[in-house]
Amino acid sequence: MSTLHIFSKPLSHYCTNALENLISSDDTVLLVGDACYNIKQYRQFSAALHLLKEDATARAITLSEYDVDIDYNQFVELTLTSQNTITW
Amino acid sequence: MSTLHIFSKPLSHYCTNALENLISSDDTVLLVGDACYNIKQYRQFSAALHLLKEDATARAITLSEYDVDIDYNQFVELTLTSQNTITW
Amino acid sequence: MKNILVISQHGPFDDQHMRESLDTTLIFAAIEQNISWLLSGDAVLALKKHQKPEVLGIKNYFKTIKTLELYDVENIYVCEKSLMDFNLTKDNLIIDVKVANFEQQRLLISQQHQVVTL
Amino acid sequence: MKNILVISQHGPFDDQHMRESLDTTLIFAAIEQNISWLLSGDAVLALKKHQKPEVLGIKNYFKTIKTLELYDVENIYVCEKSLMDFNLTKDNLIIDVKVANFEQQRLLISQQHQVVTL
Amino acid sequence: MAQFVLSLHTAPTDHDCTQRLIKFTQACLDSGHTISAVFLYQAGVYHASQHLELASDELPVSRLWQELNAKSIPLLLCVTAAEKRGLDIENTGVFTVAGLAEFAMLAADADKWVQFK
Amino acid sequence: MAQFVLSLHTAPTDHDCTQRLIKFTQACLDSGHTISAVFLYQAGVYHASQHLELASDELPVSRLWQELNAKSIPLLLCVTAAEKRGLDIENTGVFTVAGLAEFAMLAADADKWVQFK
Repeated sequence: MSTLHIFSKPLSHYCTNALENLISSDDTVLLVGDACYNIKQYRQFSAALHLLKEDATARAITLSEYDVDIDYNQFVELTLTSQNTITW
Repeated sequence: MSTLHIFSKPLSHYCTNALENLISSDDTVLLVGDACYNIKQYRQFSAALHLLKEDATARAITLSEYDVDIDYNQFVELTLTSQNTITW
Repeated sequence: MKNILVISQHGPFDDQHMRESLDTTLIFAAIEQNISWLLSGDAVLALKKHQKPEVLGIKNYFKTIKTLELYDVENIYVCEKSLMDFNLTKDNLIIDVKVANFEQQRLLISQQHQVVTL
Repeated sequence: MKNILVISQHGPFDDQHMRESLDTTLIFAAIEQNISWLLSGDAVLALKKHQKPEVLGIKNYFKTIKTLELYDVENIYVCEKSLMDFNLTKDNLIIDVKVANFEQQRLLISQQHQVVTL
Repeated sequence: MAQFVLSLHTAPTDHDCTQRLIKFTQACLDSGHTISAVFLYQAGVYHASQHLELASDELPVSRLWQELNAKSIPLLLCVTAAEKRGLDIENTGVFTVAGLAEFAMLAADADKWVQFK
Repeated sequence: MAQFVLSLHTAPTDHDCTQRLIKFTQACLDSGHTISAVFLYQAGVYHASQHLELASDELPVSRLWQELNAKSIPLLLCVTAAEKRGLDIENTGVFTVAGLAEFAMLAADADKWVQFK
């Protein structure tokens, strides 16, 4: 099983520039909150980004065909199908 | 007169990567607090960095011959000889 | 009358940073100072069109940004590079702003009596 | 017994982040979980030798870091790249740590039941 | 069905994060899972203040916590984090003062620990 | 001699920043300058809490404020910032509750405004 990486802030918020190196190729990346604004920059973290649907909608974010938008029930489900969860 | 730019956090803390572009060549850069740790990185902001002496000492920072260490009275003086002060 | 500049760099929903930037800008306008507001980094996202915080149950303070004009706050500057970073142009913003390159931002700063970052 | 990892990325005096990281690490050791602590980014500076927060009138919590050994907290990892960014080596640190490259850090994360960032 | 612990690390001024924790909690319950604690840590402890005064068009933070409490979810806050932040630990409303060790035991026993920040 | 206003933007858990503002204030007075206000804004308002409980080997935050107050420096806090953060504005000790406009006027009149964060 893999890790679910949750990002809630724009990339500029994090006190390290090494985060992408801590994400394994089979991990899942979920953008919530203001992290949704940085969808373009977060693509380097994962080919298939997950976004919390209402957080992206509130911020008028346009998803690409590769992105997956999920609701809260699916968010809960993602934490259960992952080995562990990291909120950065 | 010029601007006094005060940095109190490591560079990674700031929500923009454009800060160095807001510093004019005759401005003064003062490092206080945890910003002192990033003395090497802040050198790109100014050839003559100022550091608050006791903040640098507490963090075991070694100054180069080009750096200027100041006490609190000199800190007050710097704000007065500058046109304005920005705490980033 | 003093020249006072508010600089904002935080994202739209990052704690209360942008709302307190807006409050401070409006207050200095109310007491008739020559106020300017510079939005840089993630802060430019607060001006993006079509956002709907009501979806989240959060107050839509973006509407208050639109009232700046009513209070005669005309000096609203946006960092050109930051707009580019988010693929935004002036047409994508909810208010009319002055797009400033770095040289213009340095000039703006040099003209101020007080500068506050929020 | 669970594998639990605390990840710290904030600077030594940045609010209480590092102190609360240390508290959490010690508590999980006290309740006999298999605790690990990973310091990355600015957090590695908390392990730097010869620091004297007493000069500032601030409590020297670095001393508490040295007590980790007494509580049998042996899995302390430091990001190799972060050390290099600050020109530090293992010899410059107040405690003995495991220096981990990115692959080792990913492996560490994959072995945990719970991961907490503080 | 799984057992969760959730921790909140941001102050009540972060309405976005607060709302996210509340909605996640609701979704957990809707899916039949158990939440053994919502734990306030770091700046999150300020949520237990009894002096929050928000305008009527703001996120009704205090009411949202009361609703979670009505669903019998244990709402805890870290006493050490609270004391050094100036929170009045004698008046914490629907929140119960707890030690970090108490929460750590719940976290170690839980299937999943999700942080909100 | 110059007239200063100082503003503090970080919570009382940031001992480093608190100490820096206190020492700067002292140096201002030593050099014969005037401080028309120290203003608590953003998370800085939590400094006015009467419930800070710090161990004896920590920075004595409350005592440092009392010492500044004894030197007749006006210590103000922003009421709006305080209300949305859950500070009890009826019990603010040596700090006086003020509006943002009141501080803005002091800042506009001052020769220098220095922020601490």
